[in-house]
Amino acid sequence: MATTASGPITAGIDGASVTSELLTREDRVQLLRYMLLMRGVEERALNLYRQGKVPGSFYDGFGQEAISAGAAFAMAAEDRLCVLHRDLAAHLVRGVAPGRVLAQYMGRTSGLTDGRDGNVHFGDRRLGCVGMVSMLPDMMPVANGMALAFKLRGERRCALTWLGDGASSRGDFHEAMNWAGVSRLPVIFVLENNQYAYSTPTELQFAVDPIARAASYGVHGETVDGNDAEAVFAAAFEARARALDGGGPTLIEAVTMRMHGHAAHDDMRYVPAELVEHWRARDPVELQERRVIELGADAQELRADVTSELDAAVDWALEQPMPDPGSAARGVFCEGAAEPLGDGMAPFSGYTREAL
Amino acid sequence: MATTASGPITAGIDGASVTSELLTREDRVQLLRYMLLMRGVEERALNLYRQGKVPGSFYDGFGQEAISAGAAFAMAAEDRLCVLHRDLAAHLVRGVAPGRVLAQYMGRTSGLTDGRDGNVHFGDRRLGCVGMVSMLPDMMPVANGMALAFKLRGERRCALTWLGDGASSRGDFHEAMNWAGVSRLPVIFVLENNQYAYSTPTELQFAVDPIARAASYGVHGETVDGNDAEAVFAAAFEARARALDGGGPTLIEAVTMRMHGHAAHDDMRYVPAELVEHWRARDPVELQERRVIELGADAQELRADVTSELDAAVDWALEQPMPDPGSAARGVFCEGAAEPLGDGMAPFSGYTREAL
Amino acid sequence: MPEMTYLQAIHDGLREELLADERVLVMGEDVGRFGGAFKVTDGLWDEFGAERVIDTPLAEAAIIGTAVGAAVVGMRPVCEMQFADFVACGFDQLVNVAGKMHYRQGLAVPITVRLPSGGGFGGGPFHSQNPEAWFMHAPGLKVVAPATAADAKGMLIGAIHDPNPVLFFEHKHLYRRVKGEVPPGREETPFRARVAREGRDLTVIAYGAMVWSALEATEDIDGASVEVIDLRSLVPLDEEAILASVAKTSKVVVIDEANATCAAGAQVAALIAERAFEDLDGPVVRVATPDAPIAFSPPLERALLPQADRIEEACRELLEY
Amino acid sequence: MPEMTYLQAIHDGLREELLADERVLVMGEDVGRFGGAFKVTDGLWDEFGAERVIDTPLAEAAIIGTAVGAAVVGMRPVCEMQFADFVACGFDQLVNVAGKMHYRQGLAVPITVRLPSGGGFGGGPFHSQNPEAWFMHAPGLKVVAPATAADAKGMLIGAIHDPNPVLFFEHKHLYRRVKGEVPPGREETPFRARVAREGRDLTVIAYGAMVWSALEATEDIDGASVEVIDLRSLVPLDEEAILASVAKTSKVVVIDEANATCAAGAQVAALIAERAFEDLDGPVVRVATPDAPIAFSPPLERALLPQADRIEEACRELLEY
Ligand SMILES: Cc1ncc(C[n+]2csc(CCOP(=O)(O)OP(=O)(O)O)c2C)c(N)n1
Ligand SMILES: Cc1ncc(C[n+]2csc(CCOP(=O)(O)OP(=O)(O)O)c2C)c(N)n1
Ligand SMILES: [Mg+2]
Ligand SMILES: [Mg+2]
Repeated sequence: MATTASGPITAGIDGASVTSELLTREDRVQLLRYMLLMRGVEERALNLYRQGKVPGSFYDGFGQEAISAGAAFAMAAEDRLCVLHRDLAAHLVRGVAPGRVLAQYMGRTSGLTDGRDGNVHFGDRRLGCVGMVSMLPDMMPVANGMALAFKLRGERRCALTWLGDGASSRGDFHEAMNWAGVSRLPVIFVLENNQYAYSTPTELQFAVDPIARAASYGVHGETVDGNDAEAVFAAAFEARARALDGGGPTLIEAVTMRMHGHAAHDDMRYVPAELVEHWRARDPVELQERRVIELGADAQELRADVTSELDAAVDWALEQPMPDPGSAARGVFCEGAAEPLGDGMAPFSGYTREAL
Repeated sequence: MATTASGPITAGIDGASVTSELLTREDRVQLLRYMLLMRGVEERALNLYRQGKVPGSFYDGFGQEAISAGAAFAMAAEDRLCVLHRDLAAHLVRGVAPGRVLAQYMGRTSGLTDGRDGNVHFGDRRLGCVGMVSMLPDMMPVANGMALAFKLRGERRCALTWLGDGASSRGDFHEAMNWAGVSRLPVIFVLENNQYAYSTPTELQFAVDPIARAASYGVHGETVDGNDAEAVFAAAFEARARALDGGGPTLIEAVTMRMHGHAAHDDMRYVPAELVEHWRARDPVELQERRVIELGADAQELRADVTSELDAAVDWALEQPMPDPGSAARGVFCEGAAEPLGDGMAPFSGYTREAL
Repeated sequence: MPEMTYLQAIHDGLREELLADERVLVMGEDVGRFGGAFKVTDGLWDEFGAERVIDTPLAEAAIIGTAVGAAVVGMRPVCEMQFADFVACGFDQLVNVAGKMHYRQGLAVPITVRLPSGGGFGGGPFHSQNPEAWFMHAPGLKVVAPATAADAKGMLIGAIHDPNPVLFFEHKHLYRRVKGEVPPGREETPFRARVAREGRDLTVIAYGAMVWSALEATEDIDGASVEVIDLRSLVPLDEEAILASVAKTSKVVVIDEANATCAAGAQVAALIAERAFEDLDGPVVRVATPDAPIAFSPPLERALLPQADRIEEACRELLEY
Repeated sequence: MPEMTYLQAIHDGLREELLADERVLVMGEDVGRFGGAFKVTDGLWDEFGAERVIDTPLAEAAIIGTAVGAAVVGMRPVCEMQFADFVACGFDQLVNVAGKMHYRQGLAVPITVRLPSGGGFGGGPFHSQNPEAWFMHAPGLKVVAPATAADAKGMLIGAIHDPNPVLFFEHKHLYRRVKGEVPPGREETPFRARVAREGRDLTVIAYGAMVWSALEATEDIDGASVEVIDLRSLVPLDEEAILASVAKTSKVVVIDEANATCAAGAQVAALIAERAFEDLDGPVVRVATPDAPIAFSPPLERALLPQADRIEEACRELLEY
């Protein structure tokens, strides 16, 4: 078992008390809903991939749904996100329709990139999201730049991006962490420590868990249970408050496990079976489901709703045409005026309540 | 005053006791000699620069002589060094003749690069040194690679390189520190914290002094007085022992002050006068000179020797011809067999004694 | 109209934009209080403050990535590489993040990256490079390189106004050597080629510092009428202007200060060989720096970089062809 | 002689070198226990151990820099970029550290960097690139790109034996599609061009996967005799072979899978326009990917990358010229 998996997971804040204070029952159901949607979209997409309808490689975030759902749920409409490859729920929280995601995966029009980019490399700029590039973790400096602009303009907003344990080894991690610390930027980095970078276990990636580095950059650091959406939410919500109040950047380590291979072709034979078993028992969707059932919500109905939403999404996506080959070289440059990112959805009731 | 300058400097080891154990009086005089040589070569070179005989920009290490002299003095013949731009004494310790350095600065043949590169960008491969590239701190991964080879081959040797406070902000610092930690490489990084990167004070460079990062990479870290050659020697010597014994990498922060402008054109108006004054009183050459005088050495004679050596070096260098323009495009590729780095001089008596 | 050096013109362009558009930011190593390694930004920190003229950590990837982030939320960052050579350290953020953003997501990245480039003063292998061609070969990046003071200002303003990432190569050797009248205000110089001198017998194509070398070299070649085209912009490349000149003169010499292989001049020559074949009365001759690092020692550096006499000889030979 | 796929041939070359020369190291992300993203190094970790087939952290600059360091103390590292695209993250170490070392200090850097490159399988903008030209424009780096299984092995061995940094572009789309006889042992394939098919009427110049597209496209163009030159090596570029073929056929089409501007093909075309002008009976025609990222969606990707029909059409037009 990888070091971080066996080590104790200390939530930086008392998850239970914070969430009971902040999250309404409906919020907690919504969190489950986004996670179910993410899992469902990815299941459908995997099927489409196996049917040869999704070109290229197929990546998913199975078992990590709590991290993108929880963190994105803590963001306000005016915040900005750079979404990574195992973070589909963030797109959904921000308001991207599942059908568009599936069209995107299949390289069709009505996806988010008009066929120009593949399954995980997208973002809806109208919803305040920048899609990742493959080079990891290149979005960290980009998130810094958004945060820098907010700070310079005196706006109460923040930027958030995710990164992996493997990505933490690259220079851009360091340059971004360092600058975020120097300029006390309102930025949040969520490090998804899923024990592996492709086949590489964390012990070949770093000698000391990178969360230990946060303080040495002047960045607030904390570790949360990455399979607990509410714990992730709480950490991100607190980090956001810190950012807006001038308290500077936060690195949240969300400890989890990549429960599928790196991509669909990878049988992850290199992962010890006990490790997978250990984490299977901690499935983030089931955890949240148990929670809302305890709160008296009708999880079965929710699942049924999600299923029919997804059925419709698949049908819709399959109807979308492939892009026009004649357009292939178009759009390399912006010809009109530069339009900045727009606001996303912010379903957390705290923001709606405020807005009301 | 910059944070690190006012903060306490804790030598990781008791300099006095270690040095009295390891360094003979002659060693301590030698340390002074290399520092005097470095200062003298750079003074002469600055004159030649002002006379228009040194092309390009002129960088020196005035006030930082203790760091390259002390660290290089701790290295054995079979160790390998990547020498940075304020570390002239390291070249001298390894056996490069002052005249060749001056020829190098003037872009002449008989320098170390046959006119191909400029004043600080050189190394004598026959003496186990790799010259820096300008991109900072690119030599850190290179030092790692040398150390990796030593480790894989089971050789009791180490690699050492220097870097600046500014350079610590770049991605290559992180990638190298991380890998050194993961693979417990026999490598030593000497961070010359001279308070400035060009005009940029450390408070704009990092929120927390980077020595605090060492532990979070699994790298042993310690801070020494960078103006005390013997303290630097002791730290490097101990780091070398650690490296050879399988104890892994070390980051030594040598706290000092850049006492000249970034380069000759820079009047460093941006540096507070008190800061310069504070450090002028701690001149590393004078410190070592007082020491050896206390030990009964004849410092005046030494100075006279150095002066005549330098006079001869200048004369010799000025006699060297400029390179043949017809050769300008030659040597881009190696045409013969690849020859690895050779051994350097290792004047520390500890190595000579061992060898005897 | 005021006379300015090329350097002053760049400074003036930055200042006008900082004055007129609060979205404009200047950022880079030592650009603030110190005013930049070449003093291009001198005084801007005093005038506009540390929040708009930002001294950054020593981190090129972060400088570019941060600029991208600020741009997509509405700013107009102008970042400086202390020397163009250091862009190698921020290469990935430029080609993969900035360059591909609009194509992939319809998201514009209005950043300007200033790159003091070029040799001729003993800068050696790491302070003398002309890396334009790397970025010409990276879709989504505009690449421009002014030769005159007026263009330096007008094209910088054009770059800042452009909704795309623009790499602005300012030639260090022109900073204080070149002077000219520079219009006040914020007028853009379009990213199109300029006829630096009209001629009938031969076309010489160049950009940046080489425009001056080309003019000098062809001032008087036994009375031949030599046209000199200043490309100004490499992406977009003004193909029509190139082809029109070649159609007129039928002979062309292409100059690069950069290393020859796959340089801008290679692209120009390939364009002519494909699209102007019938117009040609002789080979498409190239004068470029051989494929070697730029040596430090003056005689070596002179031997590598195209000098006026080498250009003149190439032109003379082609005229006699 | 055993038949092998292109991929197996690379594997075989690595294995032979690991067996024969204890200085050879293999390093990269997931190359060890997992056997590499494309399984090129499969089994080598079991056979040679984790000290010679090294799983590295995710850090391209460090991978290249570490290889340089190991090389200058006597090792022969072969490092892998998981995809050629990621070399952008190690760009600086390659062009500034590895490429300039020998010129500056007479210190040889015998490293090989394996770069799985190219598109054609829905890899999208970050897993399909052909970035050879960046490195052709960076002095001190050799750049090679085999098209056949035998060359893949022989040129990899040549790269490992070479005292210089060699960028070995292995085309992902050929890995399992191309098969051929591969000689056992450690014979080097020289870095010189190969005549893939002899012909008299037209020369097509290509490298990597495009050699196969060129052969397919010109198999039968109304009986024309089309010569196909497989460049094999881009640095050094076999100028004599190119010029000899053009002298024979007088017409030439240059193919690039890379983006057109400043690509390898631009250099080849410029060379021909300068040195073979008198031999030419028509324009130097180029077929290349337009200057756009490589789109993910199959119809878009197909429209961007040169297909056999586009090549055929270009050849036909030139033959009729
Ligand atoms: C700079 C860079 N190098 C290599 C790759 C190839 N690659 C894609 S994902 C991956 C592993 C990433 O691991 P991690 O950061 O832990 O994220 P995870 O996939 O586990 O979520 C690698 C090596 C990449 N995307 N970027
Ligand atoms: C990657 C990179 N960017 C920019 C520069 C330009 N530059 C040369 S020295 C320097 C300051 C270096 O500061 P530091 O690392 O503290 O070393 P010092 O000069 O103080 O010894 C800068 C910015 C460089 N050499 N490398
Ligand atoms: Mg991971
Ligand atoms: Mg410094």
